[in-house]
Amino acid sequence: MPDNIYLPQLARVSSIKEEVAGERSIKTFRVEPVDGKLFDHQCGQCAMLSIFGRGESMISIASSPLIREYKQFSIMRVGRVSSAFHELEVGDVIGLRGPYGNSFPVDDWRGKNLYFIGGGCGLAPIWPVITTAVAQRANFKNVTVFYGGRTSRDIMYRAELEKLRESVDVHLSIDRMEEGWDGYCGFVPAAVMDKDPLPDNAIAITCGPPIMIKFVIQNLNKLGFKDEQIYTTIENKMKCGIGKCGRCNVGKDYVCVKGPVYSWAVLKNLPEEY
Amino acid sequence: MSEQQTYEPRIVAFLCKWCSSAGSDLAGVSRIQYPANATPITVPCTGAISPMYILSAFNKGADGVLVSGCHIGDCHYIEGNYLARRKMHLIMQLIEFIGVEPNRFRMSWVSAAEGGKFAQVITDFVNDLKPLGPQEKLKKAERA
Amino acid sequence: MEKILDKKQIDGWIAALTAKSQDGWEVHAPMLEEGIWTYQPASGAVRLDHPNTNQSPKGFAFPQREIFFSFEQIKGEAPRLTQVLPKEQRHAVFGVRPCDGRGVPRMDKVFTDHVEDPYYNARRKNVAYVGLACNKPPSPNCFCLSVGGSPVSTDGLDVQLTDLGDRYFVKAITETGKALMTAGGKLFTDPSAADQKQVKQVHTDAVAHPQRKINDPDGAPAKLRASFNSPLWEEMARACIGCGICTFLCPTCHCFDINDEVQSKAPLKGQRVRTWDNCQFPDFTMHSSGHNPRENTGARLRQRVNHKFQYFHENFGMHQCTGCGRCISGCPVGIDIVAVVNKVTEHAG
Amino acid sequence: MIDIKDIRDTARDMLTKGEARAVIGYRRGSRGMLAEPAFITNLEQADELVWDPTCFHNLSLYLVEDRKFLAHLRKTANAPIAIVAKGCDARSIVVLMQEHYFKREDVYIIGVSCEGTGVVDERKLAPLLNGAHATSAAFDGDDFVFTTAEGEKRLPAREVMADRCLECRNPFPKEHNAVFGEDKTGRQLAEPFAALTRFEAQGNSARWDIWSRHFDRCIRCFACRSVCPMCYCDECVVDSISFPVTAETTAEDKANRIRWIERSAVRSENITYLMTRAMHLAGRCTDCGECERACPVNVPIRLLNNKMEREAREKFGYEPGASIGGSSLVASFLDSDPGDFIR
Amino acid sequence: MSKKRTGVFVCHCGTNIAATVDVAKVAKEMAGENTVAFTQEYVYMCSEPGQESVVQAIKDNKLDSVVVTCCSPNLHEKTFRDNAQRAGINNFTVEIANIREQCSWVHKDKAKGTEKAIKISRSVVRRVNRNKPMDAIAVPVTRRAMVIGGGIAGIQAAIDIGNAGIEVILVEKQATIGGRMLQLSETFPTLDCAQCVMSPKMVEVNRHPKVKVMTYSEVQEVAGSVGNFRVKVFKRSTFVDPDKCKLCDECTEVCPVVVPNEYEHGLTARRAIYIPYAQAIPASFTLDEDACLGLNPVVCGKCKDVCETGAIDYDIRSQTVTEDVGAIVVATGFDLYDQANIPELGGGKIEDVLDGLQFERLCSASGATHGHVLRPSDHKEPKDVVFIQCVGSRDPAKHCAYCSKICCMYTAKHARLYKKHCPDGRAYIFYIDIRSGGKGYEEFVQRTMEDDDTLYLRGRVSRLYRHNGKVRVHGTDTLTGQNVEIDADMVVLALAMVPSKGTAEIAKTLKIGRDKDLFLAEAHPKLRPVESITGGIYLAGAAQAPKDIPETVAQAGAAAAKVIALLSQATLSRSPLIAKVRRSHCTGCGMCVEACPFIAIRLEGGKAIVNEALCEGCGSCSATCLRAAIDVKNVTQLQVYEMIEACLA
Repeated sequence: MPDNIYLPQLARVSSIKEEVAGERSIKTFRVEPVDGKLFDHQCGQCAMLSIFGRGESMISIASSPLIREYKQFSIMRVGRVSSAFHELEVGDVIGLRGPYGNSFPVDDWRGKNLYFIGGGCGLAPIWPVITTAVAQRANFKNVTVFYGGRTSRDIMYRAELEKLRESVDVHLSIDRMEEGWDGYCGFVPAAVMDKDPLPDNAIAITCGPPIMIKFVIQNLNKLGFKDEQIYTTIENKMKCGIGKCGRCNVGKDYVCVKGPVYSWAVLKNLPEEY
Repeated sequence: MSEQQTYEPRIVAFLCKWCSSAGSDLAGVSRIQYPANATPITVPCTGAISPMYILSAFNKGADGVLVSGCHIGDCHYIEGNYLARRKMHLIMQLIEFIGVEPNRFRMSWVSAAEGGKFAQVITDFVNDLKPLGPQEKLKKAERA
Repeated sequence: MEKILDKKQIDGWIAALTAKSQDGWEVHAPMLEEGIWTYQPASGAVRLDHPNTNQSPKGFAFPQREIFFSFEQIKGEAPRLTQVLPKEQRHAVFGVRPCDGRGVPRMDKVFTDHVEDPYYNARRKNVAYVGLACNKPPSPNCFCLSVGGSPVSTDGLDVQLTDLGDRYFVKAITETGKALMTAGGKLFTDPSAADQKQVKQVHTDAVAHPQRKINDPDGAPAKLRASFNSPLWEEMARACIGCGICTFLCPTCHCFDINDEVQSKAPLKGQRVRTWDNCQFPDFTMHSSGHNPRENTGARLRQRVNHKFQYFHENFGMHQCTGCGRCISGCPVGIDIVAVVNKVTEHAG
Repeated sequence: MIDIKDIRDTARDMLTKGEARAVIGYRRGSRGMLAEPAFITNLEQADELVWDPTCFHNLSLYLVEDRKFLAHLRKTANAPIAIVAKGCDARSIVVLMQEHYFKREDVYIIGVSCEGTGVVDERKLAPLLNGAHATSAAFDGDDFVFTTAEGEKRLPAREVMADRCLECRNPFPKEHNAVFGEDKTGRQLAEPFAALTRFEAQGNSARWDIWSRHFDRCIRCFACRSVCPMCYCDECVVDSISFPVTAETTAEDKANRIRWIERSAVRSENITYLMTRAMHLAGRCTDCGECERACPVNVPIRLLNNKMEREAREKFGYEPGASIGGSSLVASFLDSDPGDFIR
Repeated sequence: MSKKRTGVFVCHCGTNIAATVDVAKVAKEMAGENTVAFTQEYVYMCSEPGQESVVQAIKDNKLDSVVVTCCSPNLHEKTFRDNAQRAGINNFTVEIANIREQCSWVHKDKAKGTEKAIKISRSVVRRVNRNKPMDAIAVPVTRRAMVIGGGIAGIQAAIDIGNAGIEVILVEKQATIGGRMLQLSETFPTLDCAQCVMSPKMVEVNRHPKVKVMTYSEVQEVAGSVGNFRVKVFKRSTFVDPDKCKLCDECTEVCPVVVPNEYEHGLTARRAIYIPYAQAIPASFTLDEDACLGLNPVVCGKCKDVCETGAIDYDIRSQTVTEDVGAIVVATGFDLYDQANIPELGGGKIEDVLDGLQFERLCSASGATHGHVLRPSDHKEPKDVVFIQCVGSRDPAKHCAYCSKICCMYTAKHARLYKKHCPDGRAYIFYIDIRSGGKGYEEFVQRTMEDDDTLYLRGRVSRLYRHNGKVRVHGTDTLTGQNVEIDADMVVLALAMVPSKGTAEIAKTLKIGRDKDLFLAEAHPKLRPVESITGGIYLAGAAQAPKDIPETVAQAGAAAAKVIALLSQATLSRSPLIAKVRRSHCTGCGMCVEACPFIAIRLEGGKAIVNEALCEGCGSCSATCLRAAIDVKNVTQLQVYEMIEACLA
């Protein structure tokens, strides 16, 4: 960690891809260091991204820890800083500091079946785990990805998901039927139920809109998954990233330090302040 | 050269589109020379000038702020300048009240036909601002 | 080191500290301006007869506004960042009440736990706190005894002064404190046995003075944890107007915001700035989506109280509150942290 | 003299008959003599109501909070809410109704006349009690009576009354459903705007010297605006600590909030904040003085509001809170408005 | 969403801009703006190659917005917007930065001029960054027109518009149409009879199937905008049914009330019931309510009793009529400058000192003296008559600064008419210089000087006063340097023309501007001389500036052509730059509703709602709203904020 934790490192945007268009559009940014090297991170960790003159925003790192040359972030346009991100062009320089927070205990999951359940922009925080699992395919047993968007146009990482099919099971869903759609039609929690995953020796990792997570967990419990087998991430408003600015706490813990990754066994006992 | 001579006040001039901006155009067509200190911002009507604009201009370092519009009775939008007259009276009083030189704010009525008056208003304003020196009271400090 | 300083000599001591030869301390002492006591640079005429200052001295190490760095960028080029670290200047703060002294180690915890805050550290290492024991509670809302403190506590202080009428009993608490006293040289005299006896008596009397009381401070963390969903929070926060008085005046509230202040858009010029923030403001925790984990004043009052009496305790083994009573006296609508803690803990059984 | 029993009876009566779903009034707080806002919803609580010289608060603020709360729950009220209101408070309620914040029938105003006195100024009282702390305060004719550890202390109200009350022209709540206390409208304890007049007598640079120190001191805790019933905007334009998000709110809306000033509590920003507030209160402020009382660093905010109030009164013949159907100061004009400052 | 790509095009305007503004530097500075993707400078941006290069640059650089830094937007905003539209850019993302009229032409110092030009340009670039593309609002057009003023200008305009098949309402304040021209005797330079020209026109307009004439009527209130005005007209009661009135004149014979006749400029008197002229249209008597003893049969009622056809009815009420029209022509004419302002020339108090119009009435066959020039005081033929030109005109210090244009001509005409009536009389004319531009005008003046033996004296008259039953005229002949003293039998003042009394009122009602001399202001002195600054309202005649009859008729025709062109369109496009409410921030306080001059905002469900058809985009609502919950599109508070920032960067 550098001497001045508040001073960001400069990073250049090397590619921009529009994942989802529209009012709440999502773009994926790949950034590379302007000089020196970038920090290493683990699956599930976040970084504080700056656009100078606009401010900072905490974003989960969407690229695999195995990739050291660049980091990737998928950002939905929701407010002041994210809108500024959406105005960036390739070659622009941003600020970056981190990594922050805890990570998914991927190493503990060796030899297990992994179920990834994502919705909307919730694919990004679990994407590094998915890509790591694919890269280290032999370390895990069955790997299954459930992912859904409201419409087919809201599916992010479309090409990457298609490529993923080569090595793992991928089940895509959309909320309402569209012409030419050959995946599942309905909400993600139902899509999961539909495939009836077995809880034995399995870990379920879910991320997405809060309401989706709630029903996914309910359904997983119904399927026999224990709370310890379910992992998710939460987001709270953050400013410092290091447990000092005082706003992201859930109970006594600052999410930027002790989160964002929680097993449901832990999270369900915390006050619902997220 | 003394500082007094080199100091050039920075003025933000809010001009209504129909009268004062047109009057300023006429000053141009008539080639009436006046100091270059005022940067015009054309708005539809003086009635559209929020007091926030005045405060913001001072906050951002304007040495003077001018609001200029149609004469009473001539407003293209009938009543905009009446509303402005009231608001600007209040803001001017407030600025003066906290001890800012009242000469830093000015309001004028300049019609589309008054090119000469427009030039005169700017000239007078610049002359009145020069002895006051830079406006530091309401200005955001460069680095504090 | 224990000494006696004639009250008339305090200006002399300050002068000695301020003198260039003595590594140039800047001395601050409470002064009454416009009806409120504030710390102001002191050069003379210091009379430490203030009740307590309006604001706590936390700003010396954690100012309301801190520039982190400045940035500049010409279109098409990479931004240039220039770190702005606080000026190296030593500050001696006089007349710090014990409660505010106890705020210091709590702030230290926040800013040095997990990762160090370079700005806080840079300032903190240059601040010395010259405390003043409270012979009697300066405010009707004092309750330091309830939160593990005392009117004669030396926590966080470098020097402790005790008012003995015409003179101070001066005690060095830290090495910095000793250095401060040494700078005063011959102004100090050795205390007599009578002085020693008197100071002991003053301290005993001070502690015996009645104060407001939190009934079960030790049970508070557990009881507050149990009362998270209590309807009392909303009821007690009915009058809360969501202003920042309680936190801005508090000696231990440390929440902050970070913003970019832009002077020029093209070429870009500006600074990244930290400012105090306040957990009672509605947008403190509000997500961009509009979702707010602490949506109402009840949740926000609970956050303030729990932070002080539960979360901090769970993390650092001590209450974050030092009992200065500022939030009580300052609240325009009578929200009273003592009454709140008592009520919640009573209801929790 | 107001008998508190009358107020309590009214409150009880309203609640019993279901004519009010709550009564907002004052009760004794936990801090010495000070009263605090109370939200009475059951009969027993009605006995907690007090009326004394520490009933500072302009409770109409809580009518605003109530409406916001109902809006948040998407509920409509089933009965009016009753509120204890002094002269200035009642005028605030009128302004709020003038601005359609709620309807007349939504509120039951229990008016209380300040008669010949008003509320106490703690800052004036403290030196007169010689370090003692009062545990209660009471009206008694033209005097206030305080209880301290050293016994009872009687002081002429004029010596310890808040300036706003001394200068008050209308201590009687004209708009009311029930009212207690004598109508002493027109009582002249001090010249209206006396403090303002004194302040204005100083020259430009003297005024700046004073104001610049005040502006430097402001810590932007926003107590002034939080305590103000007129500052009911969901988002303050000048420096907001809230942002209303609805389904229609776009990312662009959120991204494009204007930063008129920075968050930093530095002089220039504090000035812009306080001046904007004064502008926005012009014609709306009824001089309840709560902003000044709440200010933890003693910025004389009332002077700014008074200045606007006097300009409105003298130049535009405008009295805030005079009538529910009245026009608003800055959205109206007269042909006779002064224009001699315009070149 | 991605960043705006703005192109900045800096025009040299030959040397008009480039001489005092470093255009290259302006372009370079603008290139440093975040949203600027392209900059270019060119000698004449508005020229064909200039415009073509803009189109090309837009296409080549995928620009989505354009700033042209050049002359006033009043000149070329439309040009550049249309041009950019050719390249596929929305009109409303093109803005002009005015660095000519407001900068290069008024500053000599190049460094300072450049600095200001940069600030102006930068502020517009920042504004454009927030401009939203939008489409003009299409509004249907009311295919009817109104002409205000029934003089020659109004009559001509009404006939021309009516001839195009468009319904016209001609509103006249007086009891008859005809205006000033009907009061003239003969007209220069042909000396043909004014009434002989005028009467057929009056009849034509009155009988025109498409024209509705409303006399004795005044415009009270105008709402709406171009294409759709709603006009309230107050029609005063004449208490006489024109259809029944047989013009028998018996009513006037019995009427006991005598008042000065304003149609004869007080040279004669009339009764309370009267007809202005024999040729009046409508051909009907009018009962002057103010003069009448009370419209009460108990008090008087003589006229009613005597009227055989029962045309007189005291119960006919004045009424307000609402008319929907798409366009309005204002032709409210002129008055003469008030003599009371000129005490040194008698101040209107000397009986034998007349103004030009009074003299016209004296000469007119239908006038008080049936065409005999007799002086008012003793009804004798005046032998020495002094005509004074430029009375009140060309005197910026004391009176009107402008030249009234027609006085030289009509004074010459007056002299000739006088000589025709009194061949042995002497006519003197005081003048400053003679302005006789116009077909046949100079020859007319020459003939007056030479053939009619009129004495032209170059100089001003300093004083007039009564002296031994005559009027003593003190003047100077500047050619000889001699003081001149004439004891005149009659003096005729060529008083300055001023806008008619109702003009100020009508300008206010119609929201159209007036110039420094209080005449109605045209939208552009050269390019839009018959349009007012408000769309759909056109100007004709002497209300716009002093002018003679042929010029008036020409302008009336031009205004009519404009109206016809406007009303030939099926729909009009309205500016979409109107107010928009941010509902999340609106608390429904209603201040905007109160501030709106156009009654375009209402409260509904606790929120303000803008009526797009009525909003004119003035922004009064936005400046009044305390919570920035209402903004004018493309002139939002955010945009102004950023412009302020740009000006002070």
